[in-house]
Amino acid sequence: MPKITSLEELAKLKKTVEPRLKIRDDADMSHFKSSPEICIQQCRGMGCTAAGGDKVTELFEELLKKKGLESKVTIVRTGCLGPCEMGPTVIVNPGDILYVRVKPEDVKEIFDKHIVKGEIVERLVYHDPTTNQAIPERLKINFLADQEFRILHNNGIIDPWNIEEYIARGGYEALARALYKMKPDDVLEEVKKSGLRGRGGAGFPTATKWGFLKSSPGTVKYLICNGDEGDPGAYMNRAVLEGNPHSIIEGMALGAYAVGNVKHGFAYIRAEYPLAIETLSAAIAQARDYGLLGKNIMGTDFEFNLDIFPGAGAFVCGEETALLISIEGKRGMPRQRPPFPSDKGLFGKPSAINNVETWSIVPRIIREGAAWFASVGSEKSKGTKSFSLVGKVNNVGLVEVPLGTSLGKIVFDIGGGVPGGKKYKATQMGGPSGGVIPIEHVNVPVDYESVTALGAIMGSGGLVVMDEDSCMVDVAKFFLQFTRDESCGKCAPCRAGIPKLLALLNKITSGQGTLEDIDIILELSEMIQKASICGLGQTAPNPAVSTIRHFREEYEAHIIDKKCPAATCQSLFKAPCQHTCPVGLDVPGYIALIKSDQPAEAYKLIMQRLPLPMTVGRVCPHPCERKCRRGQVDEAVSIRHLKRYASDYAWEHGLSYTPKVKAAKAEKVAVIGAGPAGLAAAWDLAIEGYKVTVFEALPVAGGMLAVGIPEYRLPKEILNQEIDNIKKLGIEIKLNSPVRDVDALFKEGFKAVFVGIGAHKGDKMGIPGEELEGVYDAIEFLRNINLGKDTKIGKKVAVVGGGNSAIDAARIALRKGAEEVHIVYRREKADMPAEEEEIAAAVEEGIKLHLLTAPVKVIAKAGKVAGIECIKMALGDFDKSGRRSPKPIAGSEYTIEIDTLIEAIGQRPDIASLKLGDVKTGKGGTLVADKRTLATDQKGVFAGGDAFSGPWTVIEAIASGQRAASSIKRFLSGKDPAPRVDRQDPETFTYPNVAPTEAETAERARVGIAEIRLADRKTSMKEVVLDYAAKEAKEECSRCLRCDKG
Amino acid sequence: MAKQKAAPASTTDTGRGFAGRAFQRIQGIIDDTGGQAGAPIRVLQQAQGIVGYLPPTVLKTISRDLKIPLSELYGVVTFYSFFTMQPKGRHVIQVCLGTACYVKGGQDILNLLKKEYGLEPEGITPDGKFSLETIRCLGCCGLAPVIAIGDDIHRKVKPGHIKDILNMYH
Amino acid sequence: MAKVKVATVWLESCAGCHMSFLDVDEFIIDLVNLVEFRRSPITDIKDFTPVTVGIVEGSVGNEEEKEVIEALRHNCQILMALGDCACFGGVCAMRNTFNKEDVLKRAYIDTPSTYQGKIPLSPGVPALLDKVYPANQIVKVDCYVPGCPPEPEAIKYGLTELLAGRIPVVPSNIMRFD
Amino acid sequence: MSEIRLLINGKQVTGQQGDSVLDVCIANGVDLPTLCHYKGLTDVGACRLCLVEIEKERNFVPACTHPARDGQVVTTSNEKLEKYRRLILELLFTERNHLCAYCVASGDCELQSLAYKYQMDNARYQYAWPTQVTDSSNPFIVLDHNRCILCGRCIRTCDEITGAHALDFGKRGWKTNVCADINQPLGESSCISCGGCFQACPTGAIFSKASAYRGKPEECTTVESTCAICGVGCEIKGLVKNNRVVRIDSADMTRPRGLLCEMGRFEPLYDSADRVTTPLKRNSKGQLAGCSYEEAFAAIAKKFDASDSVSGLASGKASSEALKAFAELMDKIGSKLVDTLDGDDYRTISQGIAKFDGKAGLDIEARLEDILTADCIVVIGAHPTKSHPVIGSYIMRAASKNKAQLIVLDPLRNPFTFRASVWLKPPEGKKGLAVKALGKAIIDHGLPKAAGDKSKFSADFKNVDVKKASQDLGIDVHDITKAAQILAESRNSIIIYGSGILAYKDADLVATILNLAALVGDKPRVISLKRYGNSRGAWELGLGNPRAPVASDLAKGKAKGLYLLLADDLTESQVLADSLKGVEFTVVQASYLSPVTARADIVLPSMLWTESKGSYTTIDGLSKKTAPMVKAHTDIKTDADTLKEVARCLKK
Repeated sequence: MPKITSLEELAKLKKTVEPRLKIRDDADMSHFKSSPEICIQQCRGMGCTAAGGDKVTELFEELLKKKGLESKVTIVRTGCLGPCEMGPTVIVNPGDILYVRVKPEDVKEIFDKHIVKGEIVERLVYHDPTTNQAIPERLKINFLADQEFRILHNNGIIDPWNIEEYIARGGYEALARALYKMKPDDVLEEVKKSGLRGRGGAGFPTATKWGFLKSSPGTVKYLICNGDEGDPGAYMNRAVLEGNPHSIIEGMALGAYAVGNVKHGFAYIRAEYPLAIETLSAAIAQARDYGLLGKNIMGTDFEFNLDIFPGAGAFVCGEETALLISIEGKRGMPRQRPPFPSDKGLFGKPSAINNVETWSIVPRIIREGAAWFASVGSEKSKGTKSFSLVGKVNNVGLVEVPLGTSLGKIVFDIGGGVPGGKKYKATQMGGPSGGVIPIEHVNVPVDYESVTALGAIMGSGGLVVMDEDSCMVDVAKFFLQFTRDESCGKCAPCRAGIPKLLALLNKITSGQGTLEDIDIILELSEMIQKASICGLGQTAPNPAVSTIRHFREEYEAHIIDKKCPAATCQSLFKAPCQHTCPVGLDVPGYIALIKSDQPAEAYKLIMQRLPLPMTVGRVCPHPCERKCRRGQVDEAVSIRHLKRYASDYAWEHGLSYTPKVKAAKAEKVAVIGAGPAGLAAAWDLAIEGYKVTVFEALPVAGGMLAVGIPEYRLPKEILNQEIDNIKKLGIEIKLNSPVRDVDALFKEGFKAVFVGIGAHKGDKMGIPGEELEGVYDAIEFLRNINLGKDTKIGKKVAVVGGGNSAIDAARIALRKGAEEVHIVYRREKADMPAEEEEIAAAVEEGIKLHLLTAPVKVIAKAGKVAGIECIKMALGDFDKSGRRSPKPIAGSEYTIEIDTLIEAIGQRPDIASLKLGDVKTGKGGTLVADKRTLATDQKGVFAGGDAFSGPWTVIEAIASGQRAASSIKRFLSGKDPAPRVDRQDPETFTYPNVAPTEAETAERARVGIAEIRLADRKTSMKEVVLDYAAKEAKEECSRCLRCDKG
Repeated sequence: MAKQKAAPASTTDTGRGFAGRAFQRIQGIIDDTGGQAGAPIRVLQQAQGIVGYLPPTVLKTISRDLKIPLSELYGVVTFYSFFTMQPKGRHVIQVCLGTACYVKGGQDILNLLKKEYGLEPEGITPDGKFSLETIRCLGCCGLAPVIAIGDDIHRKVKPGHIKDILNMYH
Repeated sequence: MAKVKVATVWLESCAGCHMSFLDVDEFIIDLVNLVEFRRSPITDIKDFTPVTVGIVEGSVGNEEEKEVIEALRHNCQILMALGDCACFGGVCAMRNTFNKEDVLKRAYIDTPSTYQGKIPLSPGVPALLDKVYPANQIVKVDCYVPGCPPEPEAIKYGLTELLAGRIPVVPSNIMRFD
Repeated sequence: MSEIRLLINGKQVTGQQGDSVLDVCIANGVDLPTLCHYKGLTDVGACRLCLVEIEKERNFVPACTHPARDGQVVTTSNEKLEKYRRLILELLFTERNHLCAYCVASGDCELQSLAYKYQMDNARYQYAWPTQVTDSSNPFIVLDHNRCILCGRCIRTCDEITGAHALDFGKRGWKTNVCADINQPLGESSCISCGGCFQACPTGAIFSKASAYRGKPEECTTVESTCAICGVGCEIKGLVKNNRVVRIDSADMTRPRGLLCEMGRFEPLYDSADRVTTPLKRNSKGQLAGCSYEEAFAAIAKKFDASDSVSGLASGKASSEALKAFAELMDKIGSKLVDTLDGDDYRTISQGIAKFDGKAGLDIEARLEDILTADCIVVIGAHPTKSHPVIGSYIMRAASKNKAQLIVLDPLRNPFTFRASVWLKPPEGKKGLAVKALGKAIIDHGLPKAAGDKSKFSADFKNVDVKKASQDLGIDVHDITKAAQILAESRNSIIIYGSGILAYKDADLVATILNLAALVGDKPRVISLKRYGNSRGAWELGLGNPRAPVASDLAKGKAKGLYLLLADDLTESQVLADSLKGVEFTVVQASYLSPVTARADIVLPSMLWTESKGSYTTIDGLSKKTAPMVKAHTDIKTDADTLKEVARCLKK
């Protein structure tokens, strides 16, 4: 190959190659059939190669040969496209059709159908995870459509092993122009004007760095490319190295030209990237052959040489002084600055280090101008940045977006949100030196300053998405473990301090921590940050500091409650289901007992902690099932239903369980409200020997269970049976006995009072027409129905709201004769607080959902409800709960004709007629009490259930009743209140250690749960969900992985 | 630049002839890289590529010929995770514990290998067939959790798959 | 003025700190007028009553010692760690570089003078903790007088400060670890 | 050097351009805690205790590595800094097993002193209790990793002061440890036991076996003296408690004669052999038995007065004072047969020098300090790491720090061959030819022009054919030319030779070496290694110039009487003892009982150099004085006094 020695020769070469590449940009599928050539572009990035990309290429080549299409169809192996999780990827042009996860056996189909016949193989193209719609065109995929390719613009298009293809896309033009038409200072000035900041982490202005080097005395200077990308979860640099290596060479040559006196550069690339090293080596060799590296570049007297230095695996070598020392062949231990590398760097000579991404964008800045570069990005952070989006996110992969793009956009629009219906929790940014950005800041623009303000750092661009199953203390531990192992060990704060931080975190996750430990962590962290030599130590505590900053509650849960909310910290629990259960039911225990034919024993085991198993077995939202390990294999074990099975079995067989009551105590305790919280508190206190009286305002006991939940979900007979059993402990339940004054109870001789009055008052929407006849609030509506009161219901009903009450009200309306039932909800379905099964059942029964719709006003006709005017909503920015807040779309109003409107938008405690003494009320009219002890400001008064928490779940209400009972017990025995940690079971159970067999662990769905016929539902209040048969129950039990046994 | 091998070569052939040739090749590398930047690291990398690991004899040779004190060389070898002074199994299982793999269950795989195969990180099975390493991010986060065995990368590995995967290697 | 109530315990230690305590010489006479010892190894009172100052000598190496220090902490307002064992772990902590099983085996089986030894398993013998801990790893400690044993001067200083209502920090010139 | 002015803690102070902030603080008496800083070693900024706040600096910076600049405003202490320092101390204490109550360094520990200073009365962090080993494989030094704070002072001392670089950090991060060679036990490593690491260690991580628990510095008296063992003349500081040397430190490791080696640092702490505690006299049963000085003197006088053939033989280990008295005694006896044990070496060297320039003065030899500044060092037939370890260290340092080129000419491997640019391995007996070939090659390569007329020196090499010589020697001709090139191009070379050359007793060879040196330097820089601490002193007193070598007299059985001044010399005592077979009457004045004293008729006690005041002349001719660190345990006379008394008792 003759060397390129002038601008003209470069342009000529470009011209000859350009047409060859044209086809690769032709996104018009209609050209396909008429096109004289076809191009197959296959990713040869590490991800796709690992997924078997080589085999796919080979097969394509074979088929081409066989069919003699070699002259028409070309195969190009390109750099990483981004969607690594979908590898191996294949693009077919014209048309820009993207095939994902192409297995060798799929090749023939693509070939026969697409290449030969021009038909898209829909089966193999990308399918939207939510709509499941096929999206064949590459740039129509959300993941790719929302990106801006500037650094990665050659990835997926050119063959990185072919310098001519790079030149065809404008490569080396910038260098040519610089050498022939620009003075070194012009190049520097252009970079300065662009506002380019180092992409390696700290964001130091690149031109300034070069300026320092330029002004440093000396005639031997070095430029270094930092490709020691070592952050776990980050692989942006690898994509550039493997996909666009010449951009780095050209960028460094430009840098060398701008700085002057630089004849030599080094690319430090981690040895874990063999393909990157190979690719760049090949590129260097080619550039040398073409006269673009070495002496007399492009015929000028400019000289620049580039060598690869393969790193030997030390994260700390990403730190610039360590990197330099490492190139010198020594232990890569950072040294104190000054002297700065720009004064004394590699081999004692002035040097400058930039990261791969920084170097690779320089040519485009020179070619297309500073203004082009700065046209995107935020005020202080210009240009685009690549990120590797990994973790609990649907679209894992490489992402390039303008700086300043909101995190939410990256995670949800590009990343497609969190898989498996889990809740998004936080994003860890900047790897082990970074921090977490919690859900409430999901709107943050991703640029250097904003991210730093939240205690994270941009780093090199790793974004690790975490969901509800990620424990933040554990995450901090993970990163600290990493930095502990990667610390070079030179300076005392980092070397000795990080293990201590880790030890403190371990102490916390094993339940031994104290609240002071948090302060010690913060104090120690500050010292390590301020006193360490290098960036590694200075940032190593960030994960701990930032998780404490944003998730202190989670730390406190570990320390005070000995609970890991994410059920990750193994040493705190036996099994995640039990740990997640608010009352701590021994789930593996009762499942083992059912499996071994002892359902009655299982029932007894459940009764140790739960006095309402049949009820809870029907209506619990089963948080346990979300954490079930089986869910990681296929589907969670049907824990709730098994509980129902065991307790129904006991009932059907006339078995009941009454625990032994301790010796009677003198003190009397009053419980206000016979709901789940009150009943649970009464049960626990009665077992302790206290005399308990329950005051209930309504004519029935059970609270919301009795008047809020419809018969078809929880038959009254079941509930009453359980309440009767509770009464067996000698608890007196006074019905129709509203309490007016808490103090009066003390005067009556009660020594402690538990207030569990629930939240029985519905919230109003605040729109015109709410006062009309035919408008109900859901709570009132359900109560009236449950109490058998005559409630008029029209033919066309609308329910506003998305919670369980809304669904219940809608389904009741249907059963009470409504012909048409609408649910109006202002957000998306996924945002509905109601349980998924309930929503599904409602839809199945024919209820119509109006999503992203908000009511505007009630339309009246003759003083009665005649319709409801709604407005369509569009999703805007993310709110603090991480959901997009809906915004009305002007002019999208429409009316639904109705005659009955049920509002189900919220509920609050009804305290109008209750004198509470010193007990304070807070947000939503709830009673204020200590979160853990449930003690209110008035001595002896404790609060729990929905009255304290606002509307929540039955199992949480029961748990709060139990917590309050524990506090009351302490209070009555003269002790300070203390948080309740799981109590001991009064009876010990031995249950067989039935480890699952290999067959049992094999993937299989949960045993289906039978329901009554759809036709029967609309006409009766019969319980919809049916019980397991014994065989089914046992089979379902066999799916339990027994993770409690280690 | 010579092609870098991610996984070191097999070391079963440690006969005299092999060792002799290996030393000759190392000598050649030393001569090639003698005066260059970072010579010790380059030489160590290539020596490990040849021998599979860096036994004391190799270190002593390099120390002598590059005129680097033995202790300094040992310091370099033990500083970088790429180098090992322990022989490797015929197949090296590398479990990625990068963030993505960790959050997706890389640790479970490691635990299983510990429990079922008695393999500790840096350990080797008694028959010398497998040795285990934990590694930093391989950069295949999209396929997490991954394990690499030799040049093969196994993607989205679940603990239940391990047995089948290992059975592929003899 | 009512006398300040003081309780002292010794845990895993050699009693040297209590001995050093006696080396404060005539200060002990002043002290007797100011404080009332509610519990100490010398008084032979076994149970705890609430006191103002608790003084602990020795480290925490078994379940019983853990209970004792927790009870002392519960019953005192200010807890002082006296001596290296209580402050840092001291000589007792030498066993921490070995694992518990080896320590027991060495002590009860392997010593040359032992004939057919066995490791005591009776519930009456308090079980060893996995490690020996200084007091502040088990309970909150308010002030420290280190030394093996502490200088009588330092003990005197610590007590004087406490009696004056201040939390003492032993000054450099009388601080010693050995 | 220009002066700079800084404001430290509000006080105007001055320093020199090039100083670190810490240097300025130390010079101005500003107290700053340090653990990894050690005088004379490169600063690394690892312990972070000397962090200071400097105006306009973004972060706190370590004073030790931060350059002092004019106008800097420095704060060495504020609430944050003090807090960080205490936290770091707590971390260091809890990182490993630091418990002073059972640490050898308690009372002599910088970590402990700082803990006191910062009132560290507890550690909030749990001790990590790592299982660290204690390496006691070295005969003199124990390396206890339990007490190590990884400050790296030992490593830097080993590298920068001693030049051995036997120690370095191994592993990384929290697993870092100080390792010798390939993490070998110290005793099996290339450690030369110079003890510099022990002196530099701030804690009890490295300690001397013989010093442990023998006394803390505060309980000792310190005596400044000179080591008299090998003739380098290292300045030492002896710590003495209860009339026992418990520890020997270098007075100042940054000074050239402050290095110390295994011999100087540890030998005096051990009892080498049984001492001669009183005069001994062979009794009627033929056994040596204690007697008074008078009896001994009388017996000597009786024999020597009667003999006309008394020889005198002195060891170069004796002080100049003793040697002078010995010469006077022999004068009085009238013996011309007086020699030193290494008299042959002297005659070879001095005759060689005479052949080179006509004069016989040792003054032509270079100074030891010249090694440190040399850019090329040639070691011929010498093993200074064994015989004169400190000189070995000089060479190592010059090679590693100044990148001095090292040329070794020796058939045997020695520690330098490892760092040598060229190692010429002539077969034993052909070193001379090798030297000549080297000289010829230099001439062939072309002599440095600036050096003037070298024809006088080059004559010696004229007749050598380098190619043929290389074949004879079995040395690759390229090696010879490479060595020649290095030497010819050096500006500051030095040649060191020793026993490997002197054993030939070939004065011509010595002259050739001098000629070689003269070829490449404006003046020949050569050092010969002498066997004893005061060899040169003895020779300069004329003790090396007998009419005939005494040894041959002894061998021929000519000597009827012999006075042997052995002092504390234990070298080759069996060989020497055997050579005494034919002597009728032998007086041995020695410190230790040995095969030699067993052969003697009269034994007179001799003091050790650590017990007496004395003058010694170093290899390169400096006069150094020792000071008594301890008193001899029994009431014995100094060597000079003993000799003078003997002279007085003689009637001759």
